[in-house]
Amino acid sequence: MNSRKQISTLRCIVGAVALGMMSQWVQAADTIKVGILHSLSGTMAISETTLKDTMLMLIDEQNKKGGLLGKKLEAVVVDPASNWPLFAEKTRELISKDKVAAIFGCWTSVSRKSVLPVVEELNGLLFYPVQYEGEESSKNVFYTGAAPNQQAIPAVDYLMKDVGAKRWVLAGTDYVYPRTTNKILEAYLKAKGVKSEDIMINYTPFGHSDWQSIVSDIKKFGSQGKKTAVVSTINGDANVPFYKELANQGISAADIPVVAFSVGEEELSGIDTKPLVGHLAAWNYFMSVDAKENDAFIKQWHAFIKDKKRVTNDPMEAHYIGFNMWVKAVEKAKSTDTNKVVDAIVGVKVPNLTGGTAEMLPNHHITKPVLIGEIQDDGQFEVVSKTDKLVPGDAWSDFLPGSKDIEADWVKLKCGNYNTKTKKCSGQNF
Amino acid sequence: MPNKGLLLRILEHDTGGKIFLSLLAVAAVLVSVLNLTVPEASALHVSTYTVTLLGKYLCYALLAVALDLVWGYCGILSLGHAAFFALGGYCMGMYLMRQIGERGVYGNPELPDFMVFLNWTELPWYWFGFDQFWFAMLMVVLVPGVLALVFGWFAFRSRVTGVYLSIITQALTFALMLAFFRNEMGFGGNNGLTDFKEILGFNLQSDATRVGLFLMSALTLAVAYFVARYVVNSKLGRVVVAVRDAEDRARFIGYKVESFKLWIFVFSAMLAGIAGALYVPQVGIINPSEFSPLNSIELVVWVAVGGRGTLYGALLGALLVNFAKTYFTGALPEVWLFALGALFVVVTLFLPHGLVGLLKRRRKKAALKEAPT
Amino acid sequence: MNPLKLFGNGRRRERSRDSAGAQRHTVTSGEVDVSHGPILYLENVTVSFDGFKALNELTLYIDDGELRCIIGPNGAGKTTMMDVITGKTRPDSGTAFFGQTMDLTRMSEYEIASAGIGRKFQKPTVFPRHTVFENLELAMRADKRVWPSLWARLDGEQRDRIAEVLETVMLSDQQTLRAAELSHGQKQWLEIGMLLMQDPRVLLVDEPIAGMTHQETEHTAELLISLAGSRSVVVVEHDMAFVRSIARKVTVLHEGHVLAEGNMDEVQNHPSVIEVYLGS
Amino acid sequence: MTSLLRGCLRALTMLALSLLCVLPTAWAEENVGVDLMAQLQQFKDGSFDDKARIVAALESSGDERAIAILKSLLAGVLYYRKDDERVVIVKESDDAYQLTDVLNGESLGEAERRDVKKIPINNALRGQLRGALARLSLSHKNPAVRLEAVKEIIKDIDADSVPLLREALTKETDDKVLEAMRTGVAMMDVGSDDKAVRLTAIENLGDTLLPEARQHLQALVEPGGVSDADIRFAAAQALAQIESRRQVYDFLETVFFGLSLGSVLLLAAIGLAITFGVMGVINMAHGELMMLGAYTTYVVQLLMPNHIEYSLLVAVPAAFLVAGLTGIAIERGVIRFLYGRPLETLLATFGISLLLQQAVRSVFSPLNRSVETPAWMSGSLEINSALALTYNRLYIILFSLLVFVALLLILKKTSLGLQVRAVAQNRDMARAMGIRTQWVDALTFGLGSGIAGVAGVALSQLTNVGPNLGQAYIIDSFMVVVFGGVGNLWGTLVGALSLGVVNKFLEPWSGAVLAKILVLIFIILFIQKRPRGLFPQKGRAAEG
Repeated sequence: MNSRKQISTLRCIVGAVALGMMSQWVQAADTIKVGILHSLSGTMAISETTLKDTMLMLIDEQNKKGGLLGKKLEAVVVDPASNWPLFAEKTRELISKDKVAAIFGCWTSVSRKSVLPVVEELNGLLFYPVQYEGEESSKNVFYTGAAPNQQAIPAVDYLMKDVGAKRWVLAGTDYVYPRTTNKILEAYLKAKGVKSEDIMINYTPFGHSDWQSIVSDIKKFGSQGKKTAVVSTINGDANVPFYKELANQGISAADIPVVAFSVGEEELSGIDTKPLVGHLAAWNYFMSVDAKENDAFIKQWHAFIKDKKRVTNDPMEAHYIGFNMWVKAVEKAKSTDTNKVVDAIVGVKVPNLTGGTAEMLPNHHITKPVLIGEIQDDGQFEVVSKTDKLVPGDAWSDFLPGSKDIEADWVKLKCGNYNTKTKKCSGQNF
Repeated sequence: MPNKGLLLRILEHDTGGKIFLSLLAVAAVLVSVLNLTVPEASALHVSTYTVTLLGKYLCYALLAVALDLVWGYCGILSLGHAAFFALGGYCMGMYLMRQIGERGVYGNPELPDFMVFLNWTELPWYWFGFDQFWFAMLMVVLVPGVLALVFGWFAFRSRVTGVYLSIITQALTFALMLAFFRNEMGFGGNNGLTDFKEILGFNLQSDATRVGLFLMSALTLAVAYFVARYVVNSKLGRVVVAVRDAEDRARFIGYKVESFKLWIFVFSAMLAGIAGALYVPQVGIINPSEFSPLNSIELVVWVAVGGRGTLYGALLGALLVNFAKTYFTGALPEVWLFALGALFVVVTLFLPHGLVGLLKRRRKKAALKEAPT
Repeated sequence: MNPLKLFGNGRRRERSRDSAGAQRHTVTSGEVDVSHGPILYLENVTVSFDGFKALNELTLYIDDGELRCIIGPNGAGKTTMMDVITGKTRPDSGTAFFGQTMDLTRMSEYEIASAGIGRKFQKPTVFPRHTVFENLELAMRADKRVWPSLWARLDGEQRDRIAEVLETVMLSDQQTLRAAELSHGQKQWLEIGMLLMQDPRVLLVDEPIAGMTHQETEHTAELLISLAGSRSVVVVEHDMAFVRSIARKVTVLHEGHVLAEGNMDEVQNHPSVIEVYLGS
Repeated sequence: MTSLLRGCLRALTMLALSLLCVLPTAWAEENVGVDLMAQLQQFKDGSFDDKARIVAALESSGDERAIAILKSLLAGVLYYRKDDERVVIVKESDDAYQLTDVLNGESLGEAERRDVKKIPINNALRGQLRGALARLSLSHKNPAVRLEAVKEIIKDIDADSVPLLREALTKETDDKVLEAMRTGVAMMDVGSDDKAVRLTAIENLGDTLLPEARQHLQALVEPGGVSDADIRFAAAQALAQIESRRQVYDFLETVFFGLSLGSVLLLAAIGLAITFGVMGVINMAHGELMMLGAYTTYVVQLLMPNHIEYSLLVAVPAAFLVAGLTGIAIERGVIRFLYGRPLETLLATFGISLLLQQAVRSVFSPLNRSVETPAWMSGSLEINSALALTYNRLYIILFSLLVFVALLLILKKTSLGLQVRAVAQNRDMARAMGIRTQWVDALTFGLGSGIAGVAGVALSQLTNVGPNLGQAYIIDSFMVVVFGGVGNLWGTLVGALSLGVVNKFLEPWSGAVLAKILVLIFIILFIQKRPRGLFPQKGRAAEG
């Protein structure tokens, strides 16, 4: 961090041409650099700042344990400022200038998409900690968040079996993650014999704040006798007004339960949760989970952030897992060289925070348990269902016509999207 | 291509321009040489990162020049110029998308990936032709140009001026942003267009291509500067300034003010489009947030900081502010918005003519001694 | 301060009504038909700003080549009359013709201007950031469409013309000064100079001598008189001495219509005029 | 002030509802205590089905403590201590938990968060609990409570709860409750074998708008419903009757939605109508002033955590002051140097908006802040079961109109208003007449900003309280002012409301996004046609 400041100051003075020298000077320092690529300003700062702190904490811990390969880890924090081109730019900077061994970062799909070509071009490592729409598998990216089959599908199963939902509202913000997830769910529901008139799909813009009509539509849709459930892929800011409207129009969780994929402890900390009690969320981690790793992690977090009230959430766990996997892989490969790490990391097992273990799969996704939690009035979740075994992340959904023939396997096939029909491996940037 | 004599004549009385263009030329050559020939190990090597970064700055500089034409010279404060920039960018993006061909993740030769997983079966009509470079380039200037033409024709004809105009230009770009966010639009929604492979057969990931793009930006900027300078020096330019200073007077001596405004507005929009087209292949993504009103206003501040109504002031401003931004977002992220905000206030309060304002005053004095054109 | 001033969006009600008409109407200058004598016809022109009648059934003819002075107390409608002639304001009723053929109420400002009606404002308005030379150049009669002005270059003849006018308005030494740096009087001159550059058939001159020294005033008087004959000159002025010094025919406006018309003496002895001007 | 009244009323019903649990409904028997203890022990580790059984048992046990237990279970304050597995009721005090024994109510002192484990319940269980409590409160003395109870029962009505209803029907006096009860009974009766009973039942169902009623009728007409033609016919008619009435209410609902959206726009824009319309100052920081108002609400709630009910009443003046003073500071500090240069003002104030945003981020963190909704503002006013107006929207509509009228009065009646208008029309003349124009400018701007702050209070009840709150509204509010006509408050009112309604009527067929875009485009075109908005300022002064 500090040396980086000097760099920047110097750069500011010396100007572009001198930058070459700087990078030389940086390499001299005998540390392993870890890039942290999370927006600290702009709209995404809300979610991403926490992840930056998490990473700093993890790196801190690792150094206390004596660092890695006998070297200290050094965090390099940059601010892509919620600006997608800037994500790509900063990635280039991190890899080519600061020579980081790995990057932990990104939240939104678009930021990942923007970073992807750069990471592949410069052969870097990116650990992506957020649940996402799948349909991707890159040699250089490790997806430690949930793929649709590790969140959406189990949640729907739960609603079908335990809640007995017969009609479905798929409500989402209009961008890639909800679109894809809803497509998968629609296909899945129809496969389960749900008629299309029993499925209502609705998309709203980012930060949509006036939910009156939509909620009343949902209400009408739900008052047709059959048990109705809402599957919400509504993004961040739009959730608060959505839930407020639900509550005000008298839709309680008992009548029409809402299961959300983007609402976690952190989001709830910004909401008055009393009216939300009983609504659901599907994650791979909840702060309320009873596990000694979790208790330890929470204690550690509170100590680090110096605020007992701060919550932990799923992406934080993802970083926790991702970071430990990377450390293990580096130790295994005895090097931070990208190719060695990529080969070493597949198959690595580390404990997750819910008392199980996570394994890195050949498709660069990991195994996760799926938990369904009900919102409690204290802003926490009460786990009401947990998959009995770990679910392996599936990069390419079997429910989408486009991708059901595509496979990702970086061990045997050495390919992220291998078409089993045409026997071709397309879309690789190297 | 104007001949050398003409170039010099254009730059007559434009010291700032001369300085800038020479600097630009030197930098362009130096940077590309240092990047391509000097080995990476060497201290003098300029990393591709820097090249791309500078390339981006140049695009911004071009955009700033475009805005300076309408704001600095014609007094039309457009808060929607990022829209023209983004449209140009999208045209280029669409070309690059089509170049991916079957190297997309789904290996579909026709459709871009995002269309495949939205289960689109065929290419929407407005995507046709974009696999041809010339067509795409034509659109890069036409699309923004036509939008500007239609919008401006309405606005200037009904004499919407001043703040009203600013506000509806802002509404325009805002509406466009919302529209492009919609996945039904067929422009990739929030994810926009990305994962480009090659342009005119050159691999976008090779250093050579990046340097090439950088040089292209530099060249375009230079040419655009000359053209813009020619325009403002021409009688048309003087009329435009006259319109800015005393619109009624201009009318009463027989100028159809609307047409002049419209001309300069469209011209500027086209420049902005070109800037966008150069920007996209270098940053590797175009998405709706480029339309966001914030961008347009930030752009305005570049020009304000540099000093409007001088062209090279806009250049200066764009480069300085963006350099500062890169620095701050790297070094002390929290400070950036404070800095930017303060910049707005300080400049408007204390530097109404921007950084070159002080310089300019001296130039004015000099101008008195020069013979009129 | 009135916001609408700031936004410079005044007078738009009239615009939106006429602009369509303006499109249909193309006029090339120099074809003014003055076969019947008068060059300007204002007939029963009424302009009212919600209720208040600035012009009330005003009827006024200006002959080709005459020098006409128009006087009247404030609010008599002098400026509004000029606005109507130059197309700045559209009359609610009545007709305004330039020669026999050109309907001023259906032409836009720039068309009227290029048709040959020049106007000097009450408050001198020039292009402050242009040099005196450029101001004249811009005003010069020439092809004033967009594209031509992009390629336009000054030829020797035009330069001579400008130099000539610079002489006439005594600004030769200031030609490279920015107009903003001129004195009030000089601005007046510059504006008159710009009028000359347009070389119009009709000059509307609104209070030309405000802020002028005695000599300048005399010079102006000579200039205006010399212009008359080849052109029609309409002068609005408060300064009676000046009016007397140049006036052939004087029209007195009051409350938006013509109160009296005739030579200076007739007008001054006109009972209603005396009544209106009583005390002033 | 109606809001306050209704607030108290609702507060009362809350109170009544909570009294419910202490009403003894049956006599305790000796063995129950033991029995309860045994069952309670199963609570902690039993599956949800076990719990369901236990709840049923508790309900039938008739032990008065049972109700208390059910309540606390529903409220989610029923825990057990990890060490001795004792079932306790937990009261949360800021850091630690206060434990009390569930049976004898003796205090067991404090405990750490992780010493106790909550007894989890799920929605199914919640449903059952509500049902149970409802059945126990059919005879409650407050009709509102009874109505809630009946509705709860009707939700999933079954044979054994009908007798309860019938019995209650005989004693019932309140019409609304009666209707609900009849509907409930009727729902069962449509299934009876006696045709006459069925027909009357169908008739009854036809008169109500309860969705449940509609479903039962639907069930009859659906293929494979009933064979009997008359009944089918009657049911079909009843359905048609319901539908036609529903359509009317749907229309009304949309109008209401539109108005409420409009009222939000109005609140956001009306402050601007002053600074922009009257003073001609383009205040890009307007949105951030609203944001300040919202944060003020948050702070106020922090300061008076135990009086959330009244927090808004305090927040309104507080927000007005905070935002107003900030506004005055901005005016004195920056804007006054820029009068006559609107474009510069625009830039400067935009800078200020960035500063304010970042300042808030640094002070309150970039995370959204949770502003609680007072009880009297949550829930909705049921006109009937087809049309319910949510209270928060209702109040905000009223509130926005209130603000509008207040502003109107200030401008028309007070001396300040007089001076403001004087300055707006002719600043020099005004100064000549001895008006301290500088002072007036400051106050006017302060007034506009203050109103922005007040709008922020309202917004805090609808949407996120976060640093980006302002940006979401700034463009809309400018649109409204320009559309309505600058310098004309009435224009702003009409503009805001009409835009809101139009938007809401577009939404169903165009979708939310397109609706917004269409409205924007419409305004852009409109300004081209009528550059000075709906109600342009007339007069020679305006001719500028």
